[in-house]
Amino acid sequence: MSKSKVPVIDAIHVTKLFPVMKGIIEGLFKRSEQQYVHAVDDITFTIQEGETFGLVGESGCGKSTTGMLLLQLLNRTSGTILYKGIDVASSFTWPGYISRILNAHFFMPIGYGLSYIFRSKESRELFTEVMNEAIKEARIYKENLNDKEVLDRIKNLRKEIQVIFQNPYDSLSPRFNVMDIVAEPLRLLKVYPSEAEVEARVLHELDSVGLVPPEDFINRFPHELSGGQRQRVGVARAFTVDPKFIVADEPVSMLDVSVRVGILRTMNQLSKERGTAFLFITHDLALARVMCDQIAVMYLGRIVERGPTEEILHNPLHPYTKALIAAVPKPDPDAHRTEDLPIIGEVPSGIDIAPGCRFNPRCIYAIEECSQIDPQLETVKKGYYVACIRYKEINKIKN
Amino acid sequence: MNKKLLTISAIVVGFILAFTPSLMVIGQDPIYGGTLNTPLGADAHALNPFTWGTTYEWYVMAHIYDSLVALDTERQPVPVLCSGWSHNETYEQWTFTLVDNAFWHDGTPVTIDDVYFTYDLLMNDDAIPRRSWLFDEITSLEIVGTDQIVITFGWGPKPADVLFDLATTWIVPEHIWDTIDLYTFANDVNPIGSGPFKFVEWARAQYFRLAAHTEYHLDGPYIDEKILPIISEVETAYYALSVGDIEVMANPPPELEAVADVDPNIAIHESLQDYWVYLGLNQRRYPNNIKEFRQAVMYGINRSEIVDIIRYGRGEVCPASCSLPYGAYYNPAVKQYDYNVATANSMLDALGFLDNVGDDGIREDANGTDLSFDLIVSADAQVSVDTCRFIQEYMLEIGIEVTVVPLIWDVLWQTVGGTGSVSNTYDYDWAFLGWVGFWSDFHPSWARWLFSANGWWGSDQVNIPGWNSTARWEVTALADEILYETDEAVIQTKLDALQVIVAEDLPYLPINILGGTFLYRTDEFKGWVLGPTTDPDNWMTWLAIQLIVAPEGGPGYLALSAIFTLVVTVGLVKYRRKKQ
Amino acid sequence: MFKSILCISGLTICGVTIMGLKSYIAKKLLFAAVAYFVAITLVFFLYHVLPGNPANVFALDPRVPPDVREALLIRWGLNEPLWKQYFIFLGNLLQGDLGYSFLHKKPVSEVIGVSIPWTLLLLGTSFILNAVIGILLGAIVAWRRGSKLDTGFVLTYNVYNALPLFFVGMLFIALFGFTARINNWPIWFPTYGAQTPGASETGFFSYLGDVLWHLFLPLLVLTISGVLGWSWFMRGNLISVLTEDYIKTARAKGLNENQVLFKHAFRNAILPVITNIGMSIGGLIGGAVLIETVFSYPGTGRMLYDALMRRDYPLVQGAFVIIAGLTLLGLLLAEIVYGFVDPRIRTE
Amino acid sequence: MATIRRDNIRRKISKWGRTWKIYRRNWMGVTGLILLSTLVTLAILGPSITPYESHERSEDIFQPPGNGHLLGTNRFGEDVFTILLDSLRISLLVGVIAGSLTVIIGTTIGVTSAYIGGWGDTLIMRITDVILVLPALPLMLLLASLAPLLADVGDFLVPRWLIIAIVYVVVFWPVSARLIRGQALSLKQRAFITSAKSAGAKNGYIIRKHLLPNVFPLMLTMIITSMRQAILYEAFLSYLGLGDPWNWSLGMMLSVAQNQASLATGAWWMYFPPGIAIALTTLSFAFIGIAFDEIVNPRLRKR
Repeated sequence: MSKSKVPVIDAIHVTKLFPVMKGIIEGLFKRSEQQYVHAVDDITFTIQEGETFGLVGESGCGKSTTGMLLLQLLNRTSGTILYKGIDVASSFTWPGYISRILNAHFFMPIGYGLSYIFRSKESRELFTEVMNEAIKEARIYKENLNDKEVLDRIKNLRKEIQVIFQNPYDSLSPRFNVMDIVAEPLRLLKVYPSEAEVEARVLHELDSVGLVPPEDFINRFPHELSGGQRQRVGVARAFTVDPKFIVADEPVSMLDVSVRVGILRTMNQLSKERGTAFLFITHDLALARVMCDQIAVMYLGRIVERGPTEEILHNPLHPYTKALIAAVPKPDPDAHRTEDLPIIGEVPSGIDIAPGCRFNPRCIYAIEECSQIDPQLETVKKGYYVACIRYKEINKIKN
Repeated sequence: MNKKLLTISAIVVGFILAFTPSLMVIGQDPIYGGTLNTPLGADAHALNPFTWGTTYEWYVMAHIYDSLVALDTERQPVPVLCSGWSHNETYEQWTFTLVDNAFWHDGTPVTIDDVYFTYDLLMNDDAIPRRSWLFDEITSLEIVGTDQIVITFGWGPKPADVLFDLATTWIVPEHIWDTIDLYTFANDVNPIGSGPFKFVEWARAQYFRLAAHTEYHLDGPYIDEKILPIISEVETAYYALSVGDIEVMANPPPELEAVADVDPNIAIHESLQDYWVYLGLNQRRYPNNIKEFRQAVMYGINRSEIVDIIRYGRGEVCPASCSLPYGAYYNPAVKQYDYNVATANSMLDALGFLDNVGDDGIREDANGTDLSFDLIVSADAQVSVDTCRFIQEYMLEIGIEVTVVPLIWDVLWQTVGGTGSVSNTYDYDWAFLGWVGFWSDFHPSWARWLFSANGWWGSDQVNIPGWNSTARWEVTALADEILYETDEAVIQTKLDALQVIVAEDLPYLPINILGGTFLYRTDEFKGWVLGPTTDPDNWMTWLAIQLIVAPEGGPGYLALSAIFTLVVTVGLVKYRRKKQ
Repeated sequence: MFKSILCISGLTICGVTIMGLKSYIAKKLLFAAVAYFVAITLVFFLYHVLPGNPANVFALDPRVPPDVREALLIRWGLNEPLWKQYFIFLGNLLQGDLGYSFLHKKPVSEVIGVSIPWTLLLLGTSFILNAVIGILLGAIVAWRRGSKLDTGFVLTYNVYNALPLFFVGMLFIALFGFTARINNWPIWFPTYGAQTPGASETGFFSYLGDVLWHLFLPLLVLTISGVLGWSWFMRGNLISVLTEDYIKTARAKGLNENQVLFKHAFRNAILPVITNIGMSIGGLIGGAVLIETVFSYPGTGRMLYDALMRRDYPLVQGAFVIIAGLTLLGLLLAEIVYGFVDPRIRTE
Repeated sequence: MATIRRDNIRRKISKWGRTWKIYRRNWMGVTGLILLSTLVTLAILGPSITPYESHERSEDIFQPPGNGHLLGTNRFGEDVFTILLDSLRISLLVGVIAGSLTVIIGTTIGVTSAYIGGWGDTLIMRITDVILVLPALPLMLLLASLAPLLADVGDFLVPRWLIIAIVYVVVFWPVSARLIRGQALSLKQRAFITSAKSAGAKNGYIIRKHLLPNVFPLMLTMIITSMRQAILYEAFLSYLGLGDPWNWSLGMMLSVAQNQASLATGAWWMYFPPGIAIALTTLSFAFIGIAFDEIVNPRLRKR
């Protein structure tokens, strides 16, 4: 695992809210504020080149959403995602430009006209200022829109970020054969000018994920493959375009234990060979330990603890991480669980989030303050962060 | 303008004849009592004598209402609600005397005031749809004494016109109608008339029940009850007839006649109608305005085959003079157009319509345009569409291409100018239209209605657009003269002359006269016995019905279902025992 | 219990809320109201915008002279601009006034009032028989899947439904109405009308018997197709339910076949059948139009057809408004019942 | 790479071959296919297999079968068998046009609706809801009663049977739109679509390459059902007097036979041939539909 310090992904205060849909009747008769699901709430992390970054947490904590955000398949609500230092998430689009133009040249003047009639001179001057700002913004936007580099970056983004899905039965189109599936990104992104090169690459890729001989596989359809073979096809597909970064969303959780190792080994090997960074999403701490250099533990859309894998798993500081680790069954029959799980109840809804620390309703260490102060990530040491106001007390850490 | 109404009523009445059972039996004494069942093809909507719309309504109401006069076997007027009439020499003043023993169905006597009320209503309200043109010509109406009414016209219409129209005008009771809005009055709960049958029940879309009016001033009906079940399917009606549910069935499909012929209990009665169907050529367009062209087309149509095949031999070919051959004023010496392809072809050749361009078998006219016409026809009547299909084939044989365009009646009527006020009127080549009659069999005024430029049907406005030859003005003159002529011999001479001209010039291309058929059960229903105002081809004939009383006994379904249940129960019990 | 919960699963996130029963019903009512509104608007404009509009047709009526036409157009309000007529129509509808039939010289509601009991009798009886027999038959054939009974059923279903309904009706008339009577079979049935003339005066039970006797044939034709349709649907459902894992579980638990069928499979298979009620009512009404015409039965379907043929537009409108209302009502009831039975349906 | 190409084709054929193998095992499917192909062949060959023209009249009027006329003659002396073939052609045309058009339009709308989502989807689905809850036959009656008015547009005459087909499409497209939308929605959630998106696929590509091929089997079953229904509805409308008065169709034949009381007159050759032809056509469609259903929905297969 290369330890070069070039960040591939910088996620800074990324938030994703989903508006809660209301029924027509509720919307008509019940006056209430729009509620949101806090799927991802203000998370920050960095993934270095060639590094495998693990995202760990119970289902429903926002891991997969984070993955989708990084893949640009969902638009974030706020925050910044930098890919190699460039913000491609706020990609400049024509609709965005048009709405800005409309704002600057249509709605603002109307407001200005209205202010002329109803408001004072001062407000008019203020309005002129705001309007000028809007026009300036639109102009900048337009310049960026024509910026070749940004456009190219967005265009090439697809080539550099790929995904491996959880369910190999679902992620391969049932009407494509293996050749078509693996070649699809190549063809879509027009990586190679000729079809022969595409096919050669596909064969090579299949070979490198362990589907040998590849000629036997290219004409098969997904339903003719075993689960493990399918996931290998998925891996091959993700690696065909030589991405710099791959989101692996629970890639082996649906597979038999016996085939997991092989696939993980393949992934590891390929990422080492090609220097690909991974966002490895999993709920399985053991897997995270094997695969990841860094991990972040998520709870209800927040990162509660982040740091090097070994340190976190050996000596978790956050009560939630402790609970997660305690829940992992030990293969040793004599190792009896001496205490109950240090956690209360089930994962609550992401809509009505408790004030203060999100974990406090379930935390056995919770005190009064926990329901008042929303803890931010604190640096424990370099590269190790935790979000708990009592972590020192709990873990008996002295300053 | 309102003369149209009369003509249309006449058409409708003519149409109704098709639905009227008219049978005669000889040498049998009437038996009183019993129930007669005869089906209606569709339900009536409202029983309003002033606004009725369908023949079914007309048929039902004709049982219930009476008019002052009626027409008898010879189509001569006979008194019904009046005991007699007289007129002055100029026909301007008419006096009718009411009978003294007529009663409304609710028991009140019919008075001269009722007659006055009805006629006054029709005189003063132009908007009544069912209203004869005659009432436009009345200048005054006056009651004399207790039982006489004097009608004064501005000029002297002929007796046939006056009496025919009064025969189609029902008298309504003043005590019911004086307070209601006659446009919105459905009159269907308990219509009160003075006719031979009383209204008993109307189960909507199911049946009518009518009972004999025992107080009827003339000889009442022989039967006690008449039921008109509403059966929309011909097949069902025939089944009902063959099992004896109904006794009479009007106008079955021709194929049924052959079947009925085999059934010993069913007899067939046939009659001719007094109207015909024709092909109209829009003479505003070339070459329809050429007389020889019309004649050639006429020669090219095998009309007897149309009668034989499409009409299944019912009715007959209509003479080119458009006069009914069994009528009093028919001139047999007119030109007839027997089917002759050779003649038709040679006439067309002579006109210069040759197939010069291409070898498509279609002739071209002088301008080099194909002789190709659209033939519009009502899509509602399969028979008409079939006829047009035949015409299409005949025309192809003489090198004329015809495209049949079935249209719904409203559009067809609009196109041929029936409404007179729509912009695209006369935008057609040929039209196939039905049922034109106007009593050409018994009264000379038919000629004026059909052919005079002043008559309605014959006017440019409606039906023979563009007929503009000298023949037209000769015919108009003749027809108008006949109207004021009193000498029968002169009338006959002029009509003969008119018919010759018409047959030569062919303003219409008459195709065939329709026939009517009735199937009736001989075991239960013996036909009609003529009453004082009836005749076999007259719609007044249900007055006198002789009926062998239908066998007693209901459907017996209760007993049958009991037996059925018994059988099933026994079977089940046995089956169970066997199983055990 | 119906507290909002959130479900975030896999890659996709969907807000799933289970509504309260009240708001579920309210929602369905609202939808039915909107659908109804659109339906009546549709039928109104269909006839007023297209060339066959009543004013035109009325104007074209050969029996009405032009000077009279004007007066009558004013009388029926047909001279008003279209939007005004539309609002008059809507306003009247709200007051239960369906308009005025030109032909019957009566309020449309009165005209329909006469025919609708017959239609309800035919449809209602048929509907109940369809549901009960259909579901049971479907369950039986699904249970005996692949047996001769099943094959026979599949064949019967397909053959019967391959024949046009009116054709079957005509065959039945020929067989049970005519042939049976001619040959003096013990049982025959009337082939037209809904009652024997004068039967209403013969006492209640005798009258009832007469009405049912007349009802039998149309009901039979309509019901056979309905029963087959319902059981076909039920069979399909039950078969797919029977292959579910929980049925295997139930069997594995040692439940006997009857318990598996009725406690587990049947209840789950019947739910989609209930939602299908709405659709089946639409089909049933369509069938009723045909059947009522074939059997000269005095129902609303035949009346609608008559009115169409005679171009009595207010009546067409009225009949359609009523028929669409009936269908919607059926659908609404089905959905409410379904909402009671299966809370899952209430998810947004 | 030429080897791969050839191999590809072989595999594709074998996929169809496998489908055919499953299909062949179903006796209903085979019967249906044989029946339908016979009927279609008859309809297409039509004029060339009978010695008569469709409107050719002969001297033999109203003859029972035999004597040179396979199915007898009608009252015009026209050969009923010839008319039957003509009718079969129009009926099949109505079925094919209405059936496939319904599903094609429904699919287009359904897929679009599922794909655009949001307000557009809601609007389209509300429209389908409204049309779906209206009783189909009365609605068709209403629309078909306007057909004669629509048929006479300008100089161009739209054949009435085509209008009936269009009326069928207007009334029944929501059925397929709903089903297809449901299918498309569930497909949209599938990971392979997301996967394609992350590989940079545009909407058009996803619809073309991923959605449509996957809804195709459903479309096929629906087209078959729809064709079967359209033929029946044409017969219904003809029976109620709203058919094409100018072209023979099976429904029209029945309607004419019935107006002439053919059953009562014992003219069974007027009545049964169209009745049986309708039955056979719809039955063959139904059988093929069942067989397809088993292929698409393997759970229905007998084990």
